[in-house]
Amino acid sequence: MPPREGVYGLLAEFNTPDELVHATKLAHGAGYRRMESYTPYPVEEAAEALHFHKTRVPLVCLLGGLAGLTTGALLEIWINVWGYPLNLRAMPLFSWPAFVVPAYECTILFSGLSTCFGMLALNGLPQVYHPLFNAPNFADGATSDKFFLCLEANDPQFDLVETRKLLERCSPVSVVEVQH
Amino acid sequence: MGLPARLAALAGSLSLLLLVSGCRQDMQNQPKFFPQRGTTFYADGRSVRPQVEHTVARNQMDEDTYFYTGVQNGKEGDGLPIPLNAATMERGQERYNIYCTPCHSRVGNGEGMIVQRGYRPAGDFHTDRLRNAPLGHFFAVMTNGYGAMPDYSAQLTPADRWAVAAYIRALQLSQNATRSDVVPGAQVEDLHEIARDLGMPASFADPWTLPNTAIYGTPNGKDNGIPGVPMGTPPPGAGAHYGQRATQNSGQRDSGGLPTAPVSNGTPFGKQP
Amino acid sequence: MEMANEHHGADLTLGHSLHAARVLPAVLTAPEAVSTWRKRAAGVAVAFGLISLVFLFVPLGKEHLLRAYLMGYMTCFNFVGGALALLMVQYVSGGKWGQILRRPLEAMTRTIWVLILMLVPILLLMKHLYQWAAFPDAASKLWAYHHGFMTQEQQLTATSKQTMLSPSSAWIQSAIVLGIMALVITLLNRWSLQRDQDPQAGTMASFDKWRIRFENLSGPMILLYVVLMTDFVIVFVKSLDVTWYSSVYGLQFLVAQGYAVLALGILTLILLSRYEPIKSMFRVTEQHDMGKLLFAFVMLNIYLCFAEFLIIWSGNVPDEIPWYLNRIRGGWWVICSLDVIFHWVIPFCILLSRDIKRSKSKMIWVCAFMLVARLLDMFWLIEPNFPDAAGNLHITGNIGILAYVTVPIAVVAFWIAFYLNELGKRPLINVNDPHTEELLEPEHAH
Amino acid sequence: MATQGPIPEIDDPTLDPRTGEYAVIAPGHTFRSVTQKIAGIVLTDNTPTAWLGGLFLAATVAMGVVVAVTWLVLKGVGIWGITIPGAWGFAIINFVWWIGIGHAGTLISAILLLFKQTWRNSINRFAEAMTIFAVCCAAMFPLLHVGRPWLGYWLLPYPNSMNVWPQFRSPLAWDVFAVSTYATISIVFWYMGMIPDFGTLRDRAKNPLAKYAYGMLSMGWRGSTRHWIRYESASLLLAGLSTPLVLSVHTTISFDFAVAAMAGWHTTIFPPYFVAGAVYSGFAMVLTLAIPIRKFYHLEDLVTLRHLDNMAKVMLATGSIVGYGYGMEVFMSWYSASHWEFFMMWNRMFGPMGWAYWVLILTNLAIPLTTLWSRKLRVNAGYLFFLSFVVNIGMWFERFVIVVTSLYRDYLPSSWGTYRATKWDYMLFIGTWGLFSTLFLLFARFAPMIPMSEIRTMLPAAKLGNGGEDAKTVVQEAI
Amino acid sequence: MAQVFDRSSNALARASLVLSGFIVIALGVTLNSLQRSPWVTRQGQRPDQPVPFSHMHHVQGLGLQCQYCHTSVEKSMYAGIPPTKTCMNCHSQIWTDAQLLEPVRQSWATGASIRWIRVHDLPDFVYFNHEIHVNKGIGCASCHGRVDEMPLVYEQNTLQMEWCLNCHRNPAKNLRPAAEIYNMAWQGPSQQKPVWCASTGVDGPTAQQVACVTTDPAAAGLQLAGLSVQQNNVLQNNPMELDRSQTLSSVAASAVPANYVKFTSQQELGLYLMKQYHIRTANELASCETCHR
Repeated sequence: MPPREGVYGLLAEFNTPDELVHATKLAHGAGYRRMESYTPYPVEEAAEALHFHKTRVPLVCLLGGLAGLTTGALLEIWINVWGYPLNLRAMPLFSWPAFVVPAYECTILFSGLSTCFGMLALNGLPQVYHPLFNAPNFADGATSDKFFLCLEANDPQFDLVETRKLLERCSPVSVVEVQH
Repeated sequence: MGLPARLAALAGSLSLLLLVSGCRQDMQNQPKFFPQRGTTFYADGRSVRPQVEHTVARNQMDEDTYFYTGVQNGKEGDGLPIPLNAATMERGQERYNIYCTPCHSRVGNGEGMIVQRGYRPAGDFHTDRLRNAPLGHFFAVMTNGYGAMPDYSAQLTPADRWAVAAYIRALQLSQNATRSDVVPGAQVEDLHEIARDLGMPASFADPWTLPNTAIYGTPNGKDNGIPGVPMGTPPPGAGAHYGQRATQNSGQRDSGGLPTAPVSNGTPFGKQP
Repeated sequence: MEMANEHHGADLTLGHSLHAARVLPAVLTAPEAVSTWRKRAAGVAVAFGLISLVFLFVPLGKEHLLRAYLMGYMTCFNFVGGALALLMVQYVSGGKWGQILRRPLEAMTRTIWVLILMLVPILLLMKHLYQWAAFPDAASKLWAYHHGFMTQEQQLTATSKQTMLSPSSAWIQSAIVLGIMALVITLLNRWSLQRDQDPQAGTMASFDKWRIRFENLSGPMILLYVVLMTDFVIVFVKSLDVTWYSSVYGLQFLVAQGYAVLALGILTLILLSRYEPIKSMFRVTEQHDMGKLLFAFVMLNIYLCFAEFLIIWSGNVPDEIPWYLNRIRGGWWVICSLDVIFHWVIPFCILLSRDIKRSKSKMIWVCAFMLVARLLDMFWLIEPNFPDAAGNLHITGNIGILAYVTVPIAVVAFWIAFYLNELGKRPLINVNDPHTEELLEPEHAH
Repeated sequence: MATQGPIPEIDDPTLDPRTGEYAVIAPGHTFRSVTQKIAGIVLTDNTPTAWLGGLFLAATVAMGVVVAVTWLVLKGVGIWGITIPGAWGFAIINFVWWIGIGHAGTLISAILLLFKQTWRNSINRFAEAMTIFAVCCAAMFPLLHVGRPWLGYWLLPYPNSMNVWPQFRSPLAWDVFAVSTYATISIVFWYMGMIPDFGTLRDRAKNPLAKYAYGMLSMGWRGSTRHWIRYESASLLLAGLSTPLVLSVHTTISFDFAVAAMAGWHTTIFPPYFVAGAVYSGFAMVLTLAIPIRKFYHLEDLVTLRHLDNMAKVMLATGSIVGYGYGMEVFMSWYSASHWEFFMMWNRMFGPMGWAYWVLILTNLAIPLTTLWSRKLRVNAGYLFFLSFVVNIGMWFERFVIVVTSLYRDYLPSSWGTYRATKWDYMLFIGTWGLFSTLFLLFARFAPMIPMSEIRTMLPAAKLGNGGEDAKTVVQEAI
Repeated sequence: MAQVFDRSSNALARASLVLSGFIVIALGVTLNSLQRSPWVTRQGQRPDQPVPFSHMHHVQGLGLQCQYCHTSVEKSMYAGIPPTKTCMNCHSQIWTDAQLLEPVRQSWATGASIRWIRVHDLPDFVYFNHEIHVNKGIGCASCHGRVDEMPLVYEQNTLQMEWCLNCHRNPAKNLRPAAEIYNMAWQGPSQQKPVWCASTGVDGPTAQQVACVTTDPAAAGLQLAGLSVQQNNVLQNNPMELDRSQTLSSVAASAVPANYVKFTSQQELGLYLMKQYHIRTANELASCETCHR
């Protein structure tokens, strides 16, 4: 992918989550869709203002768990019944009570790993380079105590002047133009 | 950061140590005696020890009995000290085919594969001398060797030797059978007729003759293997009594166990002294 | 703001309007409906009690009546004991869920007097239930062995346990267990009333005083209760099979009690939430929390039962395994499978769903179903102990077994009538508690 | 915040005005102050001398592991005190002990998260780290005990040239699955929890190397709201998965004993009682770590007396379950009417190694379960620090009693033996303390010990709505 | 302010994640094939022996039977490397000045062993017993391959435990009639070349209780069948221990099998022989001590 040039978006900085939520609602109301807020801790109301509710992480977790259960159970059954049958203490080859434990552990292992890696993949991480890191105030505050709203340039509504005006109506600490 | 680095180095060397230790094969190659493996413990390098001199193994006290010598009252006896039944004959046939056929051939005429390749001709069981020889004679020859024939006491147990002797007797009978030996009513065809029917050459049913490739003697051209008989002399006919024991006979007496003798045994990989 | 919130979709209706705080309802007494329910429960008890009388006249009917009565009794014991345990746990750990559940739990515990009375028939007729009671001394046990009423193993083990398992010590043990429970219940209930009437109510000093007083009683008493309850269930249920032993038995009963009491508690609260004051006090948050707790008990129950089964199955020793074989073989295979499905699988799968845990109309059915599953489990625990049922379950020629349907319903309905009676006696909300104020806070959207 | 409730009459600012209990976070903290406090520990250029000294000491003790393992590899497990019938000695005792300690970390991070116990936020990170390091120490023992640790991968199911596969009817094979899953999920959970904090460290680091390293570790975390939602969802799911996992791990370990038909081992209460014991010792270890750390790094604002109180209460609860377990064991040895059971219990109490049983009763039950009822002692950091050692000694002796006294008097008196650990057993065991401390000190220096992002959610400034206005003023005042 | 990472880092970071996944998988696959490779098993390698003894020449060319040299194969764990004397049985007269045979003559003269290189070297913790295998229907060629076609002997099979178990889990695929043990060219029965087998009614520890023929016993007549039985009825033990009351005629009469079963596939024959030879099935192989003592 060739490096993109030009403006990535306009980044407004706020001091409180309330202001951020307010500004997000305003921008959403004004028809902006390609936007994202950045907070130093999870702010549920900010997601609400972005109209972002559903994640697919639980689905990934469920699929991983089912895969783990199937893998674990089939592995045990194949090994103890067909691959390596042994007559031990006259226990049946298909000793399901004993198979519960490893199958269970496999379920947990697979679903746990798929949850974590699924979350990272859905978030597009790792993404160590991002245009926002070009904004000096972003790196200083986004992971500490500031709340940011970024309206992105690829939104059809985006206009450098108009959008800046909109953001400044919310009395931000600053509004910065972010380059790619 | 000096300490973490040191720790990392420590951890590294520890894991390296573990890796190296993984190459240890001390369960694959255990310091104990294995048959025919060899050892550095004894000077001759053999882990399987020959019988200690002047000792007697179990049952060895009986070795002068007829069963072990084939000799009765100083003479080769004619009795069979084992039960004669089909199993004995089967056993005798099988052992004969393994150990005797290379020289004596399947029918016992002394023209086996080795003889064809230059070994001193072996005895033909169908000569009058051997046909009239007592059973104990065959046993004694197998036990002690005869002329160029080495002894087979290491390969054949005494019982097996008796079984082979019995089988030799059967071979002799088979080669000298007459029509009167046939059960009345059974049909017997002449071998020559069968050969003719099958389209074989007429000589097929004749006694075999040695091919031209067979030479009497050895490649060094010095020795024909018959002590006291000069080179170039045609060997006497089969059945000649050589009257001499085999010169080399260092095989251990079979005591029913493993061949323990001067076996030269291979050493396994990595165990070369 | 709660950190551990969850995310979901459609029912997010967050708005500032919901943030407004609510006020405590003016009237806190139980609604009229409670007495209606009580009358219905009493009616059910009488009706099924009368039906049960039929079994007096069928073959093996009397025996099954008594066994079924024991099953109903132990179900009620689980409600009372579990309510006491949960109440004390709540006093020690805090938590808003327990604040709203407190009065129903207290009402359940106050039926201890009924429970004590209900035990009398079992104590009087115990020689028809328990081998150790039928043959109370060593000589009679030996006689029973010689005449084929006991196996040698039963005779020997029962003799060696005679200190604990004999009619007189059963009387003494039930007196101690139920007596101490009654004492603790009385104290907790009395203090709970006094707490609301505290002149200093609403102050920090009052909060502290009562919190500490309840904690000091509840903490050690939880421990004591678990020990006493273990003893009680060993004497009255486990010893039905005099040779079998399993050290996790008491904890299994404890978890089963939590399972049953939470199901009954949630059911009560949801039914009450149609009326004030529970209507405005019972938030979805607390229902969700209680649902999670119920789910935890379902999992704990699966965990303890499966672990016990796995250990005994793996050990496969003749001391232990017959207990399971008697409950798996023959027709019991069906009951055993149904027990697993009803008691474990279905509640587990249903309660995984967040939406069901938060839905009042659905949780009514889930809780009712779980109470039925408890009865099935109790049946599976009790009936196979008896030689005529062990290893095979049959109905033909054994019509008396239907007593297991009617008698427990009658007994439990009888108990529920008393429970509802007690529930109606007190205000449904304990006001002098800091958690009450939290209950009035606006709900978070999660 | 606007409360309609009573006005507190007590001036102590560390008390929660609502409940009268100690607050989870001392008042007065802002987003920035929390960040500075926690990130400062990691990003400081001045490594504390005490830390260096501690690391040196710990690394020296950890050398015991290196020496003992080296000698073990060279000579084999014969250098240990294990014999027949006491074939399970220190290795199993220490394995169970360490892995039990690990349980508190997952319990705090998972179960308390599910139960919305926000007080966990201050301690979950280092409790999780403790879990991972304890599992590292624990996993070493069975691996060494198999005799040829370099062939430890034989325990896993893979298509080997021996055509031999794990035997899934054996609890020892379950252990492999349980412990490796536990270690993996714990590491994943721990790392995932640190991603946002690594982002903070990246943004605040001055040293380019640190910036680069934390940048890599944070994977480019930028606090996007959509990311947070998925992240929170994943955290909750992992918590939901870890909760049954943590129960299953020590349950599986209890199966190692309980599944065997051995008096003293084969008892159905083992699973819950092992889990409770594990949590008991784990919380003791969290206290052992938390109390010096909060003092050394001045974290009393974040790890408050409330935390100590709550942890002491958890110990009281789990200790009581353990006590109930002991009681049931004794009772069942009588109730079972089995001579073997009864003899085993009698021998455990009054046999040649009876002293170990009474040490266990003293340290695991008598001392903690009498004193922890006291509210004053529960918030006395010094006493809790002492008690945490007592309990961990007691829990070690519990495993000693279970492993040794059940084995050394087996069914056949002619095969009775005894067990005596050798110097190599002790060296390895003590060495693992050094290893654990070394790892923990490195963690404390290079990773955020307290989850900053989670602490931020608990601050008053994080309250939306009416609280937001207050927060604004607080923040402005701070600036 | 410059970013810590440049634009390419994103691709690099993701690629490295994917790559490490691939590396792990590739490592697994590599190790998996490595553990079975000749590099580990020495399968197919011909070590340089002190004397380049050719099995092909002696077995295929000259028709020597296996037991001529490997005398103890039927009655001990070890097949036995023959002593120098066995070589000298013939080579005292044949090829007596061949340079190749110098080490043999040297050994004969001095009594020192020839140091053969062991080709089939099992780990010392494996107790493989030739006797039981040979007597229960496993041919030489099943393990050692077509030795009669090997100028220099090499390891035909891996000799890994996997290989042992592959047969022990399904012995039927390799079992053959006792008379065919030393037959290098034996191939299992097929539609074209069926095999007929019958129990001789004799029970015993070895394979001798089954008689098999490769020609239709019904077509050849009773006498042939009877003879075939005899031919297979090889003595293994000391004949002294035989039942002395048995006479030739009685054996001939009683040993004629009542009914032969025809087999047209190896699996059928193998299953039949498993039953007749009392060979353990996979599930009964519970004890590691069978092979590891």
